Amino acid sequence: MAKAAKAPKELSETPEKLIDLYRQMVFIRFFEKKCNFAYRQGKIGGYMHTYIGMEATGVGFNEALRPGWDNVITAYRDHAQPLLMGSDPLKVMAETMGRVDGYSNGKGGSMHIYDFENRFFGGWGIVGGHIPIGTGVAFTAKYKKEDRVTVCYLGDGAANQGVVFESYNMAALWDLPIIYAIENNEFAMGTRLEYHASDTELYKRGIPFGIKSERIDGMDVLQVKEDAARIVEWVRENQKPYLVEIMNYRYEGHGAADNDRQLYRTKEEEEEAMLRDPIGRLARQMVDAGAATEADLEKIDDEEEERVEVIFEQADASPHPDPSEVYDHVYTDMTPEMGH
Amino acid sequence: MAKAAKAPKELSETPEKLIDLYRQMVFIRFFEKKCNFAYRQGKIGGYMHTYIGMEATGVGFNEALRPGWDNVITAYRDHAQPLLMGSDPLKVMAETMGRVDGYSNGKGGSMHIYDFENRFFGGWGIVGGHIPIGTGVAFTAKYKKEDRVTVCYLGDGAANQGVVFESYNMAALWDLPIIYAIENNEFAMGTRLEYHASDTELYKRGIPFGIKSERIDGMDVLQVKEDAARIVEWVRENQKPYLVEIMNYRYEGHGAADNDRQLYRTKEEEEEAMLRDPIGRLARQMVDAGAATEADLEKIDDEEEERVEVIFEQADASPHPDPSEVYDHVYTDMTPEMGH
Amino acid sequence: MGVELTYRDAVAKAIVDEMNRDDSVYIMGEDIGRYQGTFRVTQGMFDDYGPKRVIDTPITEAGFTGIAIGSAMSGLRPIVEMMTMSFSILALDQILNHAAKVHYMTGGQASVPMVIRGPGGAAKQLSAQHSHSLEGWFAHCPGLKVVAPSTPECAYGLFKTSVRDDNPVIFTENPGLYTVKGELPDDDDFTVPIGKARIAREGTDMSLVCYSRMVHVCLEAAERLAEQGISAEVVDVRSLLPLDMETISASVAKTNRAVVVYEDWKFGGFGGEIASRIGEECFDDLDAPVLRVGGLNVPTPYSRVLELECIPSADSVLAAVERLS
Amino acid sequence: MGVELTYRDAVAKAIVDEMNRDDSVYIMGEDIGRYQGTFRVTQGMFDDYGPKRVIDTPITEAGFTGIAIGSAMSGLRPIVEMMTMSFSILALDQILNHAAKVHYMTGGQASVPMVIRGPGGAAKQLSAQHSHSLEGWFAHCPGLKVVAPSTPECAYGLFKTSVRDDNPVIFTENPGLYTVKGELPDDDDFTVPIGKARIAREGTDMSLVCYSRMVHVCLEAAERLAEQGISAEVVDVRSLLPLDMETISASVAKTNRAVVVYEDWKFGGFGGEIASRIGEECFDDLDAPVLRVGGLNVPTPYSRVLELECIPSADSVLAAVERLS
Ligand SMILES: Cc1ncc(C[n+]2csc(CCOP(=O)(O)OP(=O)(O)O)c2C)c(N)n1
Ligand SMILES: Cc1ncc(C[n+]2csc(CCOP(=O)(O)OP(=O)(O)O)c2C)c(N)n1
Ligand SMILES: [Mg+2]
Ligand SMILES: [Mg+2]
Repeated sequence: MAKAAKAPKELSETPEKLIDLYRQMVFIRFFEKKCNFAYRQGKIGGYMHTYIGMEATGVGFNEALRPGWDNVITAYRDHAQPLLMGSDPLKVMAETMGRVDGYSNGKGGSMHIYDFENRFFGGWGIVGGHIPIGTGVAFTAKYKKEDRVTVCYLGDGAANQGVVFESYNMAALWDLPIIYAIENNEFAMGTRLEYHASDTELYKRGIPFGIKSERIDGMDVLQVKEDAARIVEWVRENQKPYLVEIMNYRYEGHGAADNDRQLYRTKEEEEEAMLRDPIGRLARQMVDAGAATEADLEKIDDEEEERVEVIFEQADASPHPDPSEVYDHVYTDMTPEMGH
Repeated sequence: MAKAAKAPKELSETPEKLIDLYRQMVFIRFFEKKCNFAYRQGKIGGYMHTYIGMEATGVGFNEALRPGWDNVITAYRDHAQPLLMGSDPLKVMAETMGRVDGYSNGKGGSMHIYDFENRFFGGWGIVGGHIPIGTGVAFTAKYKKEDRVTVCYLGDGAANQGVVFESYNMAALWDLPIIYAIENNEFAMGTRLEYHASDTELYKRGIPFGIKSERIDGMDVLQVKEDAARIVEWVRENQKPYLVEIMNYRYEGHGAADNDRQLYRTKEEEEEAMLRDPIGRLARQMVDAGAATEADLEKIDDEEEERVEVIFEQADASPHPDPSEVYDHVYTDMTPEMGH
Repeated sequence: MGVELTYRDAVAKAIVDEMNRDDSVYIMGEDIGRYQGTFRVTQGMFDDYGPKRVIDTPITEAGFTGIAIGSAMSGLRPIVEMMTMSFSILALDQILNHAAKVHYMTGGQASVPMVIRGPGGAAKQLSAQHSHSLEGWFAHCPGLKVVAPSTPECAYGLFKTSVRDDNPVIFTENPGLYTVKGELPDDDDFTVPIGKARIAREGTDMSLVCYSRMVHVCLEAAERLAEQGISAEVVDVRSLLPLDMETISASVAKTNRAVVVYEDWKFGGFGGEIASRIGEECFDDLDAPVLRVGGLNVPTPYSRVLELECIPSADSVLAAVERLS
Repeated sequence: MGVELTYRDAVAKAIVDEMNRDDSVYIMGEDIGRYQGTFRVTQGMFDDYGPKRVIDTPITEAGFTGIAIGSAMSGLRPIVEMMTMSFSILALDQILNHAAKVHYMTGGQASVPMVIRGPGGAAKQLSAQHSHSLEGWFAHCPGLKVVAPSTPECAYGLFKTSVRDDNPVIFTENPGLYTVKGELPDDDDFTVPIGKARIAREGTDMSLVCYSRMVHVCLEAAERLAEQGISAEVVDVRSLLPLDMETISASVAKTNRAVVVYEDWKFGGFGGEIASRIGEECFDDLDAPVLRVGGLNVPTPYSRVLELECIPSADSVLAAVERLS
């Protein structure tokens, strides 16, 4: 996985931290690859979306958050965030496979992962729908006078939904401590950015609401980490919203069922994007800076691949829910009208 | 109604045009006052919203449009636009009174005036709901390669609804010839601008979509006319959307049922705003410039008041619909399931 | 004994009582604070509780409903006022596709304790876009609870229960009910459970099954039927989801005839659920088909003459009863 | 005789035929153009008709549906694809509160000739937010027409009628139907009228009343009942609004027993309308209560084991039939 290159450079992080960041990204990637494998095997069904190519964003941003204190919410491309926030990977994998050991006992699936203990608020399937909900989570922090920061991820496609602008306005009007993190991977399913957004610089959309807004590079984990730390700090300090557009790229199809990437982008474009692979980039930086050898990195790769393997085996050993569970959790306190 | 003052000034319009503009504004004001009267008499029911104080906006903008060719759509505060566009005032008044001679035979009421012959597309009660519809009217013009311009009015409160931003994006993405005319009268019902908009300069919101956007003074009919001519021309020429925020003020309650203006603004504020009355302002300008005497203007006032009186009498003579009409026009071609 | 209040004041009192009881309860909506609410249900609350707990929102129903949902998922207990229930259509995706499903999709990890309330149904000449009855739609959504009380007492008692419920509750009022007066029990702990119907008037010859303002229409019809020597029982369903079929069926078992009365469009409305359930569960008890009286299947017209054609009245109930025998 | 096509291709052919017939017909939706449509119904159309008539939209269901409505009011005949019908909830205010009411509110001045189409109902493990059946809700709205064809022939014929209709039509497909094959009549002018039910299989002992994919479920059930010597008639309702009660009642008058089968949540669903209408109109013909088989009243779960519990199957129909006798 690691491909070293030229240009040594002074890196801002300690070797341990660099290795940690590298390991996190590699873990996500192997995890997602395994999900793809499980999908092809028919062990995962429905819609499933991987984070491959976008790892630097999640990893870098998560570094800036206080574990178990700050809040994160995202859409259906939702495996990476909980994994980074301390969720049990077995439970994440089991959920994608619809098993009883999953976070929602198989009721949610890949698009609906939740881990409230670690303050990961999901995991939502309606494009744009979770943005006001994330804003409401930030509302609670303010109401309770807790200095939690909420990160609300959304896609470039989601950024067009009306409810997103409604949220911007209220977050700014009411000074809510929330970060709208637009992950601009340049595609909304099969529709390129320029076919869905009249102006493709999406960070501008926060400005007319008086929201501090900027665009950052999401393919460089060190840069994301630095920017995120600054932004999270600012929000915690100032108790106001922030909008950050993070430029990244998904290497795979929109979801596991999307096999027609050539309908919306060329092979050349994909290859060019691969040159910016956040994992390869960090690997090169580390090797150049002498923070790790290629062998070190390969060892990490092997360890993480193996770790994912074990997770998969354990998840796959988890049973399917019993049909009788279908009525559980419709309500907190009652069973809905029974019977067909 | 006319109150002359100092400061003579060279006016850009001919005396005839000035008188015409004055007459239009005065007509609207008397018409709306008569509606208030009819409401108090119980001849108009439900929700009714007058345009009093906002006349310069409608009159000035309408001057820039090609009658019977360009399109206009607005919300529920919808008496003035059709009246200016050539609709039959009797039919407008009769509709507000729910009579058979109304444009919708009494089915629409004050909030739902339509005159398709004159290309007035209504008349809508859901705040924000008509914005995509107006955008669709502009879509048709482009589709058919007709150089019609569509003016879509909306309020400052409506400007927060999500669907408005969705429309901005598509109008800009698809180069639709539409003008979003935000009538910022500083209130959304009982909520002041600063309590509903995080940044009160609403014109800014078009900018991130690449829409040419500006703010103009809506209390000076000559200025509105000039600005509107320039903007309409630009849109017809360039076949792209435009956003204009027109600052005006409503002198009355939100609707005829709103008797509590002091809950959201002071008497002093209202009095201050009355100094900017667009009718008084034009009157002063005309008298100062020697385009008309106070006596001339008073004569116009009397004529228009009398004209409205006749319209009201005629409308009031129109019968209520027959109960059997209730099923008409649910469908173009069938009667819905009958019976209670 | 108890104090006499209007329906409006009963709802207001319940809101205030719950806000006093629990700091995590707040209320948000359009013009509810400084403007005191368009139907004045929240009058005085902004002054008493301030902008932290009585929140004026921009006109963005989807957005603020979503914010309320998120806040409910993270520890608060919001009450959302829809200025009229017609506007909740704009927030339907948030209500149906989010709030109603959180508990299920999270496998029970999270819940959404919130109440969405406001006037539903026709007022007077508010025209097609402002006169919707939506409780039937909401009652079709598993994960929601839906109540439609008809008296100040029921409104007060059900509102308190709704706020304390850990599930999203749709609490529908009706513009025509706000001035209805009634007595509240002299008991600070008084509540009404969700899911229990109520016999609003006892009778033996037929059951009029209804909810919200239609209860008063049916009571009037029953009064007039009594003059004809017909004894009608009025069943106030109160709670649409869950629905108390036990009480309804017991009534029909006694009377052997039923008319279901609802203001919503008749076709495809919730009355169909009730009628078909009676048809199924009371098949052997029925001496006549279960009839339905519903709103006319047309967009609500502005003209008062036409509007009155659309809304069920005691006359329409009597006309249906004639077809019963 | 006719050509054999899948349901998907039948819909596609109807779209293309209508686009060829009338320049004012265009289609818009998410990923329908360059990406060829997520369910591939619009495959090839972007290449053939270009971006003017095959329009890729941003993910803004309310916005583009409103644009379609405005364009329909001003002279065009849009077809709107909902990627899945679940997403139409976001556009519901535009559909219900605008499109459905224009003709009425304008006193007949304007009409809204448009079709909203897309897959409704559960596919396979798409979870709670992507599996809605919404046709029953739409059928509750006067001003709309609602069709739910079950075969390629009906889909083709009804789609053409829908595009030519001057009223807004909801045309609901079902993900499970796309690969169903069937023959199209060899007649260029072939259409199917809106508002006419169809006897999908004749029988004498009971009527299975259904629409969309449930027709196939009922046909399977009828097949298995035949093995037990029970003759079930399958009534394919096809059109929910208007509803052809004549055909339904005639069937029940013959069979004296009815089961209504629908995929949507059972409680408060459109099956209640059909069942209560049968109960009312066929009261004297009925030898047993009208039963309903509907989707389980729960948000659709992801797990296939659980999901299969939710969707009515031939087994569920047979279980209901057992309760009939
Ligand atoms: C309201 C709604 N409309 C459409 C969809 C179907 N859909 C799922 S993901 C997606 C694309 C979203 O793109 P983006 O927001 O950029 O996120 P990304 O997948 O790139 O992470 C679409 C159209 C949906 N789930 N919800
Ligand atoms: C979706 C929706 N929400 C709320 C309302 C109630 N309402 C009617 S007008 C109005 C205020 C609108 O203010 P603005 O857009 O500024 O227009 P103005 O009345 O000032 O012309 C509100 C809240 C409505 N009609 N529709
Ligand atoms: Mg994207
Ligand atoms: Mg305003």
